[in-house]
Amino acid sequence: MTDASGFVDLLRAVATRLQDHRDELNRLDGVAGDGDLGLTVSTACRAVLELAPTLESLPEAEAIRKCGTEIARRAPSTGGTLIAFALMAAAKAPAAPDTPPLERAAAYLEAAAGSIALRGQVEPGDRTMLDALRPAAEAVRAAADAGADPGSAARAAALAADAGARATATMPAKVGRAGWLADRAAGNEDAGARLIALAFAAASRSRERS
Amino acid sequence: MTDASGFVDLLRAVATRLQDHRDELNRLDGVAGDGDLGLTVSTACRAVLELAPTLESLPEAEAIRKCGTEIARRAPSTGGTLIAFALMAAAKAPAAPDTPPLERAAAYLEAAAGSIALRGQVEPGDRTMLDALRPAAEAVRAAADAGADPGSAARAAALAADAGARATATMPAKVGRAGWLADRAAGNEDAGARLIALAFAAASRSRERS
Amino acid sequence: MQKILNDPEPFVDEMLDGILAAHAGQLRRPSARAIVRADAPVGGKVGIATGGGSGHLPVFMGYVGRGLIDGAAIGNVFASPSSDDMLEVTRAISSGAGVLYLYGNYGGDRLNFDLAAELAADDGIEVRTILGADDVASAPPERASARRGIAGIFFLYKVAGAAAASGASLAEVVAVTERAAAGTRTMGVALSPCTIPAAGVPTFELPVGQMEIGMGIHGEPGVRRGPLETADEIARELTAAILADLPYRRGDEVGVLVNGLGATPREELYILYRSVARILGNEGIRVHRVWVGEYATSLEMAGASLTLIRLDDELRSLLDAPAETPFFVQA
Amino acid sequence: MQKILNDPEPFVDEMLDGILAAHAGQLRRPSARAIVRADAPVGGKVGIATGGGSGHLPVFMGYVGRGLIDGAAIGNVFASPSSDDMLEVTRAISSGAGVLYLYGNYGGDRLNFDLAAELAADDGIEVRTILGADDVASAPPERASARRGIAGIFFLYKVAGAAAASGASLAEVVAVTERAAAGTRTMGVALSPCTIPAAGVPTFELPVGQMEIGMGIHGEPGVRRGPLETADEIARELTAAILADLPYRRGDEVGVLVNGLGATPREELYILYRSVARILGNEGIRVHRVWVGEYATSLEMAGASLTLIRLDDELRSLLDAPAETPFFVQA
Ligand SMILES: Nc1ncnc2c1ncn2[C@@H]1O[C@H](COP(=O)(O)OP(=O)(O)O)[C@@H](O)[C@H]1O
Ligand SMILES: Nc1ncnc2c1ncn2[C@@H]1O[C@H](COP(=O)(O)OP(=O)(O)O)[C@@H](O)[C@H]1O
Ligand SMILES: [Mg+2]
Ligand SMILES: [Mg+2]
Ligand SMILES: [Mg+2]
Ligand SMILES: [Mg+2]
Repeated sequence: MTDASGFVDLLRAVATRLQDHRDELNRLDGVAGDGDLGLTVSTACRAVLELAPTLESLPEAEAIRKCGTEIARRAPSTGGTLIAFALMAAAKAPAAPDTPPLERAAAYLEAAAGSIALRGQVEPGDRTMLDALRPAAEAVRAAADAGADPGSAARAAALAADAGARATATMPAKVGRAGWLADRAAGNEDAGARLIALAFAAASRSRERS
Repeated sequence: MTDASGFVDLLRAVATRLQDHRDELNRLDGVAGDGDLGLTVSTACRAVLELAPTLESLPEAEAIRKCGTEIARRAPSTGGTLIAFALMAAAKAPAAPDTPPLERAAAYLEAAAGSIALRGQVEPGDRTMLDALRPAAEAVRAAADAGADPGSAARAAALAADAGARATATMPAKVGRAGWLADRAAGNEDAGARLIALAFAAASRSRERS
Repeated sequence: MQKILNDPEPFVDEMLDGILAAHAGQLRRPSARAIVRADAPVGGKVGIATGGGSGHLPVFMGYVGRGLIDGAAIGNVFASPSSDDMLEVTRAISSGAGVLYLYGNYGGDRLNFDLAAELAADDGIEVRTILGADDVASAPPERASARRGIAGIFFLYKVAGAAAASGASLAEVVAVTERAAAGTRTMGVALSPCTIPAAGVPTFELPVGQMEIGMGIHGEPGVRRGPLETADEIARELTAAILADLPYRRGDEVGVLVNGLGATPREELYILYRSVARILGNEGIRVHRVWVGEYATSLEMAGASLTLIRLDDELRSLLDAPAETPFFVQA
Repeated sequence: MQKILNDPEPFVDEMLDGILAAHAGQLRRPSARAIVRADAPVGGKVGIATGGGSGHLPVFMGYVGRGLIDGAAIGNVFASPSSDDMLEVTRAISSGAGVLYLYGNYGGDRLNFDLAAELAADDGIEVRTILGADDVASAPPERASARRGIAGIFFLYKVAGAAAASGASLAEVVAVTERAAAGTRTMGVALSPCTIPAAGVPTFELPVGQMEIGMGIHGEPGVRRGPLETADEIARELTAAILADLPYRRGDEVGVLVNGLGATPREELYILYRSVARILGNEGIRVHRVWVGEYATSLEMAGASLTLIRLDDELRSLLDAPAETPFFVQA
């Protein structure tokens, strides 16, 4: 069984970088929402960074699950709760004992995207986090199938998530209040989708340095 | 018995002009007070202008008294009430049937100043309306004693009131909250004193045009 | 940020410390972010739980008390509480007669309350859920179930709380509260933004002389932005949208809530009510009772909302029943 | 000016229209600017009259009701009512048991209430006067009688109202209310100015990051202006000034009022109370009961005041007595 040290390194890198985007995410969320996604993200990042030292010796799936429950406890906004559920779902993704890293990553991400679609009752094109997460999951799956190295898989995922987030700028929103405010939000990316893209960008950059 | 037509002309001229000083009086009152003397003044001026047509045929003292009761009813702030009482006191000033106009004016103003000192429990130098009103009353009395014409008496009163108001800028306040805020108010004239000076200036200007 | 606080980070926890210090006889705190009646669980009574983000006092915990609700889970400013805290509240108020979850329709709150309900069911606690979804500006009539909950939740708390206090069963409390919810509509205007303490900057910009019509309780943009109107015009716009939506009809009897969002003086709320009362009178709608004040706020946002609830005999007597919490007393 | 109104000119009259429309069962209006209990005069009871400028709701007329006061004369924003209206109130609430004038120490109000008292005496109504002068920041101790009245008047209304409701004579009501007044002290901080509707511009300027310590209820400047402090520091400064002034001593029992000036959210008032409670605990002063909310406002000014009242057995039970007005209910 894989231990969580690789996951924890990635977690630290992503959580550290995401905190720099607090105000940007607040601003994007404020266009049609309540302007607090950056606060949720910084609370969640602080929470998982505090948790990180206790995760390293755990099995990888257990570490992922614990991240989910911690975020659910400490940053339970809509976006935070959906991400928490997604992490918990990822932790349950079936993985044979020595599945290679990229295969595992693809399985986690597919489970995560599936959870968000299910729990959030959304489809691609609804202008949510899913619009960045699903393409990233697909890119990792494709890289895994093609036998690519983790670094290029991470780059591909980051590019796909970024393109997905950009595309939300022209999508009419379907969920929540935003559904009635399509015009006001027009031209602005969905905050949750941008968050996902920033997370994948951070992950990719951390791979490059390591 | 003198009818009120002369008084009403003066009243109209003064009340019309004072309304232009609303914001200035609010500002001065705001330095150590609550910033509403201009509002009181404009309410009072509107009230007496509405009343004016009903005053013309009355005896002069009765017209003065009615101005006082009207201001007491419609603009009863501290400054407004003291002015109302002062007008009512003026209306009671003893005047023999054919006292000449300047003599009458001097008697009214002395009674008014006395009322403010009594009702407001203040002395000259306490940084109030009295510091402009008392010198103006004295100037009119001096002009009457010297047999001056009404125009030059009005000019002298306006000058005296203005000098009195200016002098308040360096007086430490004694009444109300301002008493503890001498330093903050320093350099600013007392709002009520400036109001009196503006009223005498308006009176003097109206004499010159007539 | 002109706020009285020590540090934005523990803002909510320090607020709760203060509330508990002030009202220890009436409230207790089974976990850091859970507040319940001091005497919870009340034997034999249906428990009523609510919860949601902070920044809306007296919503949510301000309605915890006699004749109203039993407990509230407390989130960060404008953010859902955790399902853990909801479960704490549920356990602390459950006396075996079942628990009603009554809260506003927001994504995070729903996700977490639904999870808490599942966990409570594992404990053998029967949970039913009713969502406040009274904001007519938050979605068109054909998507009414997507509407957000705003100040109208006060009427739902009052109805559900009075019914539960009278000894009604869970099914009965649910039925009458659903009827109340079906007849409740709200719409508001915002005249200024507010600042989430941890964010430090206003949630949006609103130029002087403008107002936002239909703004959400978190500062979510409304249906449109326009020049600041007079009280009469605002009343006309709000009543027009509300009356047409149910619709309320000539001869209906209503309860009215004119709610201040935070910075708007009570004086202005009464000027607004003056206009509303005239319009309702002209429309032939009878006003049974009026509540004017701050019942559901958005920190220091300026503005107001108007809520109507259509009454029948039972709802009228439930609204009139006495209640007592540290934030709301009705004799 | 981000306000909900029609026209600054009839601001006060339209507000009164709204209040009367909302609460016709509880209040009536003997003249345009006078509000009394609907059932006034209450036979055999000492009548309590108050009054002052508008813009401070629930002060003044918000305390007109059962267990509190009987009537209020209503001035323009921040300006005294007329003696005519005070006399109207006096006549409408006089049942022959005498009338107490209980209002804040402001020049215009005093001039007019004194005149009204003279006119009432001509009518054969016995009038006694007590002034609220609780603002320790408004004059030094050696000129304590020159102090202005601010939020502490709430405690005086409560004490006088409960005493009168219990059937006490005018002399008895005066005695216990004077004792309450002698033990009541208040001080506040302002974090923003407010705007008188007819003036249209803020009453003063206060840069972001600054606060005014000891500001008056009309926005009169305080004892000093300084950097905006934390809740803990503000609590320290206010309690220090208040405790030293009476002085309150170890072992004293007090009632506490944390009052919001208008725009400050209730959340912040509780954070402030948290700090106050700790300090009072350390000083050995026992808190009997706490009121937190908007009890005396200055339109939409941001800020808060702290009031302590020293209690004895009689004052404690008068504070705890029930009361009910459209703005304040205590069960
Ligand atoms: N039903 C949903 N399904 C998937 N994602 C959603 C859903 N609702 C909201 N989101 C995502 O969550 C983001 C907002 O998160 P957050 O600010 O935490 O929400 P809130 O402040 O409303 O609790 C949105 O930008 C969107 O990407
Ligand atoms: N006791 C007093 N005696 C004489 N004049 C006074 C007294 N108190 C205040 N004034 C005058 O009244 C002016 C303020 O009037 P106004 O704004 O109407 O008072 P407020 O707003 O306090 O009711 C002061 O500038 C001062 O000249
Ligand atoms: Mg958000
Ligand atoms: Mg003034
Ligand atoms: Mg939120
Ligand atoms: Mg004033």
